[in-house]
Amino acid sequence: MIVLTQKLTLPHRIDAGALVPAALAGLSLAQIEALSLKTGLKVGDVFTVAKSDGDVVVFRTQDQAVDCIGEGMGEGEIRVEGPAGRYAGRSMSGGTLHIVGDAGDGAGQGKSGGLLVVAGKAGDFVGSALPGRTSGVSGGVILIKGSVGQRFGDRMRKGVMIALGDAGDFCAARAVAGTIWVRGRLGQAPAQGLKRATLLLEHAPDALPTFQDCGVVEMPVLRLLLPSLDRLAGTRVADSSDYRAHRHLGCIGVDGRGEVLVLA
Amino acid sequence: MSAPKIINGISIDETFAEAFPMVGARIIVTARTERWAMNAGLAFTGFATSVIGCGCEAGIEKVLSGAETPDGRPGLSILLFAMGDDALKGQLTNRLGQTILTCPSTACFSGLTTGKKAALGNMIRYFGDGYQLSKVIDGQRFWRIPVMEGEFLVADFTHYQPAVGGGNLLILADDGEKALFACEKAVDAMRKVPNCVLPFPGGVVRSGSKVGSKYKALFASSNDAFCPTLKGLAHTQLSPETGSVLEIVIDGLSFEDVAACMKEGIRALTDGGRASGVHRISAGNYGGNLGPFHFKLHELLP
Amino acid sequence: MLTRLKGGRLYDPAHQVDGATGDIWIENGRIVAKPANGAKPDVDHDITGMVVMAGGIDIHSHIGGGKVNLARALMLEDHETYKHAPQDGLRAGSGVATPSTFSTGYRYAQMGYTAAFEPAVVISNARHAHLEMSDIPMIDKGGYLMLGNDDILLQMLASKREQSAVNDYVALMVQATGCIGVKIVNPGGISAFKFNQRNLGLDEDTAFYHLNPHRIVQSLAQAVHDIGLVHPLHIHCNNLGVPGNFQTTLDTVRAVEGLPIHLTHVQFHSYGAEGDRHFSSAAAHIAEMVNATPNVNVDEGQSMFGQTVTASGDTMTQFRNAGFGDPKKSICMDIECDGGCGLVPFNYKDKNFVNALQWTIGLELFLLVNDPWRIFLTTDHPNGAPFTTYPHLIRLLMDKTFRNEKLAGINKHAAAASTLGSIDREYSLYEIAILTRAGPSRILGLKDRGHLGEGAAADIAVYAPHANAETMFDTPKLVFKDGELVVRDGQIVKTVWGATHVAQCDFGHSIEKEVEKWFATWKGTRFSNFVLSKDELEADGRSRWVGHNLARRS
Amino acid sequence: MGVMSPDAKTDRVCPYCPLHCDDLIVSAQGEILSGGCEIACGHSSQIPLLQPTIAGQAVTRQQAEGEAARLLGQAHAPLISGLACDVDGLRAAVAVADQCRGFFDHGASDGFFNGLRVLQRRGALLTSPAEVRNRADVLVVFANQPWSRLPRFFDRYVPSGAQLFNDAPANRKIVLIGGSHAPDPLDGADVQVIPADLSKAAELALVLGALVAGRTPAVASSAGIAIDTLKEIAQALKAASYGVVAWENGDFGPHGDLAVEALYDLILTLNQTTRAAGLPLPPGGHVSGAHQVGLWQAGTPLRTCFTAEGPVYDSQLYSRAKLLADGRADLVLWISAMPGAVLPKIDDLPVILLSSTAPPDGPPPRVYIPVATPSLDHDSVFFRGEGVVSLHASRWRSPAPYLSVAETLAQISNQLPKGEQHPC
Repeated sequence: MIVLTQKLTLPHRIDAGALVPAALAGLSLAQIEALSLKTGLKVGDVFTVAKSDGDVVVFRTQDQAVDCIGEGMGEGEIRVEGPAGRYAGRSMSGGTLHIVGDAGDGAGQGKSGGLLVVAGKAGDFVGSALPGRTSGVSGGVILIKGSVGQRFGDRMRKGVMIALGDAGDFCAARAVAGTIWVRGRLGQAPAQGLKRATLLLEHAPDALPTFQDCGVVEMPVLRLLLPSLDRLAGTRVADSSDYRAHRHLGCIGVDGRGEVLVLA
Repeated sequence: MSAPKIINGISIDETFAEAFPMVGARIIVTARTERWAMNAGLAFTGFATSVIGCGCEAGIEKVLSGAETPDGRPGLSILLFAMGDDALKGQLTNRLGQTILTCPSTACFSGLTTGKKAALGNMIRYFGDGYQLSKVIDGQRFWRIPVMEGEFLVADFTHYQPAVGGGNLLILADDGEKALFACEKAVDAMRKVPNCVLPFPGGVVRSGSKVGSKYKALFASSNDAFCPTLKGLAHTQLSPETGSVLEIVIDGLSFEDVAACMKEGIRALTDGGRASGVHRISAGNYGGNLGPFHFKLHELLP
Repeated sequence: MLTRLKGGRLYDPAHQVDGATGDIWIENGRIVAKPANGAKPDVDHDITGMVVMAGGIDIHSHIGGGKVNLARALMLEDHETYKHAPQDGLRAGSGVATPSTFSTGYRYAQMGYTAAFEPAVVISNARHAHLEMSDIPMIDKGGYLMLGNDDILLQMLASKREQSAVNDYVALMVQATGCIGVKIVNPGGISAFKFNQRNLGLDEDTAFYHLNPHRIVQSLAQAVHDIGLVHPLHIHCNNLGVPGNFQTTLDTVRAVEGLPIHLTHVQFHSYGAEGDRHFSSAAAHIAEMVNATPNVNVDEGQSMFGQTVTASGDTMTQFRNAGFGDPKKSICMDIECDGGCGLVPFNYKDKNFVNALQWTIGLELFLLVNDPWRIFLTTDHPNGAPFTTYPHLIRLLMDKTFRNEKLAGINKHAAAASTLGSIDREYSLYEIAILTRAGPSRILGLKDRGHLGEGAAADIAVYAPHANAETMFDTPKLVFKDGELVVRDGQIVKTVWGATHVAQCDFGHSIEKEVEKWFATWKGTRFSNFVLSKDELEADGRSRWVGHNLARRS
Repeated sequence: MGVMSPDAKTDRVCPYCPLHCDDLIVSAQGEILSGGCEIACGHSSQIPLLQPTIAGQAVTRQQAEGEAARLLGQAHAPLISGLACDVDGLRAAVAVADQCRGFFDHGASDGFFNGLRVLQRRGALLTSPAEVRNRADVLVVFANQPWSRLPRFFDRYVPSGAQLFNDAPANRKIVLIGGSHAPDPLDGADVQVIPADLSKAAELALVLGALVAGRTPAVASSAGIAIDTLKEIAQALKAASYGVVAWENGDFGPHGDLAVEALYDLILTLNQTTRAAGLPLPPGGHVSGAHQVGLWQAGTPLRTCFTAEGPVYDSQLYSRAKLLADGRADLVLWISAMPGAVLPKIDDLPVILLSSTAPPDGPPPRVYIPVATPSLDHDSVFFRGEGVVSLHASRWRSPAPYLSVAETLAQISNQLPKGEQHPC
């Protein structure tokens, strides 16, 4: 539909939140160039705008200075060819946001639906709560193919979040519900204040002082969950054909009944 | 009665089976082995022959291989029919809680994807006493209820839909033994038809009933017009050659399903020919005044 | 400069003027008589046929102070949704349930209101409340000091000090905090909660002091009367929101033995416990009491459907209700041996039985209390609803057809349980003017506000008549504040700064020494740095401190 | 300490730390005669000799104000920060941020936001100094060594004398978790000092919460404290009539909000059966005042951007540190009229510095304007650090030759282009 190519030098960071497929559909190039960005500049000051075939809005970025790509999108598809700045896919409720490069902090924050894929690595607070909100991601799927920073899945409420690489400190803190799968290794203090969510791991974390050790048990739900995650991630979960996992129940500091599952 | 049609020496009455609207739900039960799925399934569908006394009618529709079930384990599909929404919901959760939740290694899933919703896990999750967890997988919610064995996995709800109950065939034979063996063959064939169950034991009922009774407390009573020991009565429907009558009752998710099932039954019975001891096929109705679904036997002939 | 408003229909209940056509002349911020010398106006507004009332006065609205600011911090959602940029000399701002100070002033003026009173000034937070009110443009302000859970007073009562000492203490604190009234919130209950008491009825003893609320209310009502405050004790009864609490409300009235009192947000205190759900309307009981008891005034605290936040000094109640929070979060705070505060976001839903019944109870009260001079239009902003819902509320009162349409849309069990549909009363413009102008000014002793007589401050709202009262009251044609045109067609055309109304009390100096010592010993701070002065508040040029001298009654 | 003179002024409010002790006695020249702690007494009572500068060159105040206005007028996205000043100065600062469509954050708000984030998403159950002073029978403090910045903390919050509601305050139990030693005023009281690793405070609080609720963690120690010791603390809090859990927001690191939230959960658990409340230790630099003023004027807290649509708040993106690191701001107006918000090193942006002390060493700010010290030089209002009580401070000494922050900003604001729409 539209290709927005970032001009090389930007005076300061750009908030591209307004430029979602539904808002651009039907506009002429001149109309798009004249759109105001939240930060005061016009689209034409920041991007070279061109038409393209198909229904995808493409951002060609140079650096992580373009924030809020896909913010609030409810439908359609955005493809970022290059890195995305902070808050990519914030508050998105539907559609697909595919970031071919890396994503900055706060990607998918407050997201309630849709698919967010980051082919590279992603920053801190991916899938966390909007400021002042009681809960984080409340729907849809976030797939980070690389590693992800601290507070991955903070206060998650519903949905699926996957990091195929490592995840930083305080992963899944305060997660209320939903499924967070990290293939790689975790930083310190995962799952603190976990309420009812699942943190699914392939490598045991260093310590889980506020969890009760349930030992290795058969988990019927894995028969559904693992194939589903495989399909979402386009990859195979580590061999887990007997659907057993080491289950840790908690967090007992908040009367939590969530779980950290380490695949056996 | 107008002219019967005769196939392979068996005469088929020009009459119709009269059936009623019901609501029907399908659930899938899986287990570690087919044996344990069957244990659960038999208990779930036990004592579910007639809504009159059981509150619902249910049966095992099909045995499923691991390739056909949501969790890749062997299982069954089960259909349950009831006269209304509340009855269906009550029966589903009661039977789920007593026969599947309790049965080792089972899991329970929805077997329909459209229609109204009836709670499965969403009702019995409270058994988990606060330790139950829900998990949404591919857009569907499941409940994980801790049990002594491990965890019971159950779908949040199943769907249900309008259905048809009370399709039937009356098999009139020379004697009881011949009637029974002929019915076995018919049942085997009819049970291959999807979306239907034959809720009575072995699919066959001997005590076909009429509406009403001389005793005020009873809604239904012996179908005396088809009882061979009462052949001398004025209103008997039986000719002298009839030594025994059995009935096959069919519940299905739609008129077409029940029709297909009855058709398969007639085919199996007529394939056996007069030599099987069956000489006549009829059906039960109430004069067309009670049920909107009329399965005319002559339209179901092979 | 001489201004004339020509040909309006005047609604001035203080002078029994009910829609008569007339001119209003304004000079030097005051309403004046038509110049005898035949002088021509410098500015002439032809408002022929338009409705003219004095500026609206909100007698009970949480507009400033520590808990309002806590509510702002808590309710980010509110401030993300409603915000405005600086333009044409106006400041930026945000929020509707807990608007920023500038937004508060602008919105009130845009509805034709020219004064609002903050009803819960915590002693130790009084300066903060005034600082915020000093940053509210467009309107006059004033505060009611929260007493009755302050440990000084409770200790005085527990040690059976004479009433004159209590009177002196109340007078001193009203003076020191720059307030114009005294409020009591959950008498004794806020203190009791600090001792882990979770409920408190009117005749139950409080933990530690072993005082019953009955005694606290009685003594404070007496003090307020004796020191000469025009506004009687402003009472937020015990058991707010508790089913069956109407009995507590009735008992509170009996407890004061005929002293004048003001029962605030009475909607929240008119609940029965009948029916399958043990929650019912006792509006008829309360209205009957008000009709029969001339010493009692009430304000409504009408609840309206939608998102808001409840902000109260009643920590005991708010802690109990925290679980109802929507979104699910809450703040409670114990404050300086003076009181407390509690904040719980609330989303009143028309399909919820309790919320719907609360709405009907409020309206029933409005319609069953006969004397409009003794009931005042409030939503207990933001507790029942933001003050911006007033035009809608006015329409509900004035338009029975509209009211019944709305009634048909609420929870059907609540609608069935309510007598609202059978009440035919419709408020007239004259009565609305009493509810929102004349009544409040009289009960607050604001002699030059709330009416259109000569000598009154020229706080005037001009509305274009409209069949839909909500439309009419939502967007006045013209609003004048102290004679200056500040709003035209609902838009602010000039920023002005209203006055702060303060009672001037006498008190004995021995009490000052006593309080100074208390502050130094128990609070660890100096009374001299706590006391607010006219000079301090007027220093920045925004505030104007208008003193109202009191005559002691004993 | 000098000798009390007849013209000594009593009840003076100290501007140097967030306790804002208000019982100081000062001489006519502003010298502290009584009530000053080591921090207060460490400040000179002399009025410093300071000169406005532009790029390090001395200019008149009017020239400096004019240059500041010119820079602010040109800026697309000015950051108004520092904000260590009195309430009137803060009101003027918000007005300038509003007028210039700027960002608004305090110079030392990181720790404060550990608490505010939790208050915003969960809430809070808090108490205030006089309640602690008179009511607390168990006080558990999670802080490394706050006494050095709050020298009179114990004097103000837990003095050794009687309590209003506790006849035997000697029985009051005080547990200092994280500190290596107890400060002096506590001698003789029941004080337990327990060293701990407060970077693990979230875990520690969750473990305590589990113990209070009767659940047993599967570890032998947490944050370096043995479980048996923690059990005792949990029991003491549970048995207390009014337990107070205090903490230093800034000691919990960049993800300290998780620790604060865990402490909030602990407090909520305690309140199921008894009373308990939280007490964040007061932050420095008048953060609490800046928070209050910004909040009532904008409706949104610190870390607000005054955009074309109105105030927009983002506690992460609009922090002063992140704005500078991201290059989102193109000018910095830094206000430091009292201690607590030191100008950070800023190389690549023009800086306008309003300070009551000389600019820090290094390259001079683009514009420097000396300002008076509130309380010392002019009557002013402070919020005490807990944010509840605000005090009127009468000046200590003759007016300084400098304008107050409010007056200086008013001068600058008057010279800003009127009605111009500044992009942000």
